[in-house]
Amino acid sequence: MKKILPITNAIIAVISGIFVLLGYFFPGVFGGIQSTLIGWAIILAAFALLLGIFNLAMVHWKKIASSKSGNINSMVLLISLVVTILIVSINGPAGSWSLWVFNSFQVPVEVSLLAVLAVILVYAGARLLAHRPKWNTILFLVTVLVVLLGSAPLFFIGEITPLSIVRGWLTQVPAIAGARGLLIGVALGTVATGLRILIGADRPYGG
Amino acid sequence: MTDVICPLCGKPNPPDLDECMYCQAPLKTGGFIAPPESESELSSSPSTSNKPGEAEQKAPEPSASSDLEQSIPDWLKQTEADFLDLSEVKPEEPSPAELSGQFDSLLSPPSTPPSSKENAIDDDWLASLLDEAGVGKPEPPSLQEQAPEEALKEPEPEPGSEMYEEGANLAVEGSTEEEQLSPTQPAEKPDWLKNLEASSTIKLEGDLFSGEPEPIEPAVNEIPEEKAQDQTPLPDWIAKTGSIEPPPSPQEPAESPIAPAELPNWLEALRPTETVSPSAPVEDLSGADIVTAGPLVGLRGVISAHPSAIRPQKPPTYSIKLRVTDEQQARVEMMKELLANEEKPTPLASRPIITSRNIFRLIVAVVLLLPMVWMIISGSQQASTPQPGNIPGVVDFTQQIQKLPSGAPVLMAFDYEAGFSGELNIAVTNVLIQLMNKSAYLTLVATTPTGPALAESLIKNASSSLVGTSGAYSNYADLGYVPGGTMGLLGLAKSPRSILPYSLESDNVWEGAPLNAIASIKDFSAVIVLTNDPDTARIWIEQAGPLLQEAGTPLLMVTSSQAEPLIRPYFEAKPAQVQGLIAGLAGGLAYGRTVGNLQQNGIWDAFSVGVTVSFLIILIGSIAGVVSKMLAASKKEN
Amino acid sequence: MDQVLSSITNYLGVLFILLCLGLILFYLLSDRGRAKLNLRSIQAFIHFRREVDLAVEAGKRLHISLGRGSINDLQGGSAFIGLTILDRCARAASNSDKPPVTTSGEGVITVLSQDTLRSTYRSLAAEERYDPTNARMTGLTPLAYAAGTMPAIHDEQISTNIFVGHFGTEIALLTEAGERNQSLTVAGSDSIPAQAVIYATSDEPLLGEELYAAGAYLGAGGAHSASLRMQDILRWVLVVAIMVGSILKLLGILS
Amino acid sequence: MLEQINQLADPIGAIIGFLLTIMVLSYIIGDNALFRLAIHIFIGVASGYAAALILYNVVLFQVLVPVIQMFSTGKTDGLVTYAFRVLPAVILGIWMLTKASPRLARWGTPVLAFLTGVGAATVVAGAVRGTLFPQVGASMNLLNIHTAPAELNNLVGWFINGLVILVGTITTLIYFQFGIKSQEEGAPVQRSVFMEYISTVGQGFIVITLGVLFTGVYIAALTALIDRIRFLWDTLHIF
Repeated sequence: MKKILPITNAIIAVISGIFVLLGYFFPGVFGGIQSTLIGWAIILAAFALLLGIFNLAMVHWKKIASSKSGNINSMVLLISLVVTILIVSINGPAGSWSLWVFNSFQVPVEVSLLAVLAVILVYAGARLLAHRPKWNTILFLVTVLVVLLGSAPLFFIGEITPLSIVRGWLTQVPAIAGARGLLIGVALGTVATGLRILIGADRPYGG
Repeated sequence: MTDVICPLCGKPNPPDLDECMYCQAPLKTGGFIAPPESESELSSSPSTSNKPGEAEQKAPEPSASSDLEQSIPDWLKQTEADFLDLSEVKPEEPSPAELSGQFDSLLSPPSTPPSSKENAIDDDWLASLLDEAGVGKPEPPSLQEQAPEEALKEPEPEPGSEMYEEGANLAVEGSTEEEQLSPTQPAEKPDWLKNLEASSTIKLEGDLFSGEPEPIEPAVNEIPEEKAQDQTPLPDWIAKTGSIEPPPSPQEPAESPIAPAELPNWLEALRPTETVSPSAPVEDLSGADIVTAGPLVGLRGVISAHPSAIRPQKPPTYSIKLRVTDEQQARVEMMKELLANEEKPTPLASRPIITSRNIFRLIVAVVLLLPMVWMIISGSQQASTPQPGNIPGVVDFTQQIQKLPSGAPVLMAFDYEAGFSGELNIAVTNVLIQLMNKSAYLTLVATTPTGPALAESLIKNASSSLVGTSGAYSNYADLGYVPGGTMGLLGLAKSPRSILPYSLESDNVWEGAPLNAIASIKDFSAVIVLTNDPDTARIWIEQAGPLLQEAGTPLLMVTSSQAEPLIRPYFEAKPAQVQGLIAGLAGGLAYGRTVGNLQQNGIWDAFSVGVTVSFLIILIGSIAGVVSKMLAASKKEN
Repeated sequence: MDQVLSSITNYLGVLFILLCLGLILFYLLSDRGRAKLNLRSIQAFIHFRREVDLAVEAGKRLHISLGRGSINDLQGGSAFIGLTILDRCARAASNSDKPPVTTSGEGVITVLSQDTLRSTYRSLAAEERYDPTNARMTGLTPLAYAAGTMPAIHDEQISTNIFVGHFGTEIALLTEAGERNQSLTVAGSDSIPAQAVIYATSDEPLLGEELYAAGAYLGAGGAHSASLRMQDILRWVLVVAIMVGSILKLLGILS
Repeated sequence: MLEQINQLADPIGAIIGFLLTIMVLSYIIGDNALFRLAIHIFIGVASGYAAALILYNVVLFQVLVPVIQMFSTGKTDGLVTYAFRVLPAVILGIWMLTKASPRLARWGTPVLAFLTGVGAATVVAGAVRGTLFPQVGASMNLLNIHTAPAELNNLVGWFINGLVILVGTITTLIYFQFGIKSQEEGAPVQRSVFMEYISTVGQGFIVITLGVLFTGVYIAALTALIDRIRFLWDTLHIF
């Protein structure tokens, strides 16, 4: 059993993967199987998400049980989790109460976290050169400054046309070039990773 | 990349296996410093590169070890390792006498329990031993130096000779104590056996760190010296150990009685070897071949290795010499560093709230915030709002919407996170207003869980701000969330009604007009994707795009400014894969102008002043940082 | 016409994937006797290996964050790499008294990280060290995930944070938390805006494709180095394709 | 009563939002208890909403409602499709829930193996069809003579830009080259001079791209900050 189970898992992964892959490239023949398997996977992803929620709850429950610091926060988390699930399940995701919870709790915090990000980023930008005094850091900062100036009319000065032209060129020529290179590279890496799983060399499912 | 030799059974294994395919022994030791395959692969890592001499040091190791490991029975490996473990964890304890005692104890029957344990535990300690890279690995070569020294020529003569010297140092006490102590062994056994089981939980680093640094000192001093020049004076703690007389145990008779009963015959055969002079391993080898039959099949060569194990004066010597390998040197250097850092008060230990960093961060925040706050409070309208013509994509977007016939079904994907509502809501609200004015039938989907709520609240807002209409806009269906990411989207593109059969109000919207005419996503008059994530946008373009292009259905995007640079190529591409694009606050405001919504109450001014200030912060910060670094450097020189 | 084009694309795609597969298998099977693969040095991996060992020596915790990429998306690739790194870290820290803690923002990844940890410990015959709460899900939406991971960075005596997987720009919150906690942050993501943020805020950024080379650089086995060789070859195939294609189009031979 | 609550709800919501915003923004000063409290509430709410939404969209609408309707209306023609498309997934889903218990966890692995396989295939196909081919094709099309502008001065600009993008894409790709020709033992591992030059150019392009994107991200965050200031000010106005 100790040996058989991993092998079966690998076989399952490989076969299901191959069918879906073939479905992408030969929709006529394998399209049906592919869409069925994908349909299953979609439903399964939802179940996995519930597992995740369960894990989240368990972690914080254990924190409360072993009265470490932060167990009040954990309690708050669990309560808000349960209450939200109840409200949304009863009232419906589009119900007025669900929306009220969403708009008064989730939206403010998310936007505020992003606002904190602004301070973090400008701070990081300011001390980057001191951290990494290299030619490419300087190029990075110059690009940032130019694009920044070009993306809004400066206060008291107004729009600096040449800068916005430079910004336009930077975003539409070199940036596109770099982005393409990065995208193709990432795609190559992704293909490699996917294929390692499809040949059963990588078994992240712990097989 | 060469095969990995299993340290336990010595059989070759493919390098990418974690366990030996023959005996399931773990092949990889803990720590990155010397995982076999990574060594061969990572030529650039500090742990593996540099030292050219390293090559010939390493080369013989695996094969040699394998032969020997093969020839050493588990229990023997175990005890030796255990001894090493003891002497590493608490250097004071193990006296050579105690040691040789342990080896003797192996000859007496009660030492069978280790080998008679069930596999699980067996694996366990072996694994733990192998994990402790410093302990498990280094012995085999030493044994090799030991036993058939003349037979296979070792590439390192120094260690050998040196070893003999050191051997000499301890020989006297070792031998004498050995004689008197051998009977007391049974009493010691439980002690080292316990330790043996515990060895999987005893962690060298842990102890060193949690405990006081004293015990480390010797280890730290010892190895670098050896690295520097091979001639090592014995560390003082070992010298000490020589003189320690372990007390004879009282329970000796309690355990001894069983002893004579189960003496295996091969052990009997070995008795004489104690009297035989060390320089006669050849005979033992020949003896070993005969013994192979019987209970110890597969332990051929046991005997050849054995004399080295039971020879009283040897163990202490190689135990000292052995624990110096590259790994350990690397680890010890690290430990040294850590100790050095320990002596200094680490900033992490006492983290003050007010550090220069925090102050700098705070100043940055205040400088950034104040002007924007002022702009919002004053509701200033000085900066000129962006013109649609200046921002590529906005005009195309408007035109695409204008082209739509009245009441046309439009698919709107709310794929942005609530966090970006501050940036996107202006644009989205304007788009919604324009669509509502054309009384388009909005079909709302989302591939992010926050989408549906955003959609509902935005539609409520938009319809409330809609001029000339009373009550909420009802000409829409909220189909909710598409789980399954890319696959969900693919399914949605192919057959929306099977992926999202009901609206969030649980009515089957696909039965009635206009959705009953919709078989696939391309049957919509337009698809509008609202997202902050370029990956989501790309998935839409890649998965749904081809279908839409077939039918000529426009794919329009409202994106955050963070995604714009990556989506613009699709808009600029020929043929365009995205037919209209509104990006960020500027795009939103520009689009607002096209639908006659000009109110911006200070946001745009705050934005422009924010941009100006952050420009100055980054510029000044960088210059200040560089200057201060230069000053610090010049100070150091002085 | 369109159908012909799409079928051509399909066949090309199959051809391309078969080429990748063939190359990987070729290198995987022929790799045994070959000379070792020399890799250009990537600072992040050098420091990473060192820091992991330091953490083990110091009896401190490693924190591996696997991002929030669903394995049903393109982002899955980076999540899988994250799991490979998790396995390497668990091995490296197997003799530390503080097992690594893993955080993620997606259900499947959470379960997979638990499985990876368990199977790693099993292969080290130390299954009793496995604790499911060391592989955590910290939040479901991207920002909730980031927010939930921040306390872990602050409270768990982390010496090194490894962020490998699919992150959005919210990763800046995590790198900032690491920086305030004065622990090292090694970060890589497949999302390019995230990479921009990482470049500016993390100690050791992993850019673009470098993330996917982690397996080979950390010695995760023959398949990883084989696939890396494959990437290197296909890189040039694509470069040549782009050059030839554009020349032909410039000359008007291809339309 | 309910109307009163509904009327109260908005101001209360505004106050909650106000307080939470302040609590979260306090992280700028430093990690503190208020911030912790705010984010823990947030994590609970966000995760709870997502969970409930998924229960609705998958478990309710795709699994339960069809069955109920089938038996309520007596139209069982969809039964076969349901049995093929939904039922196995539900069984697998329930099977996967064994992962929740440490003891049974091992038995849920086959389901994850299935998910992983399907995911890997989607990833590969998506990367090839969605990213590699379109991007390579787009790069080829940059200098397509059929899409060239007619006027000479535009033509020059078009050509130069196209060339720059082409060079940038290629050098960026080459920059990532990992393998290096094996050298003699002990020699420091480094690229050939030619490769060094190319990858330096590629690095330049990458850095410019990252700079542009960083600014985009920063601007998005800055907008959020402005939105918060606006929100705080408006909420103060209400009272």
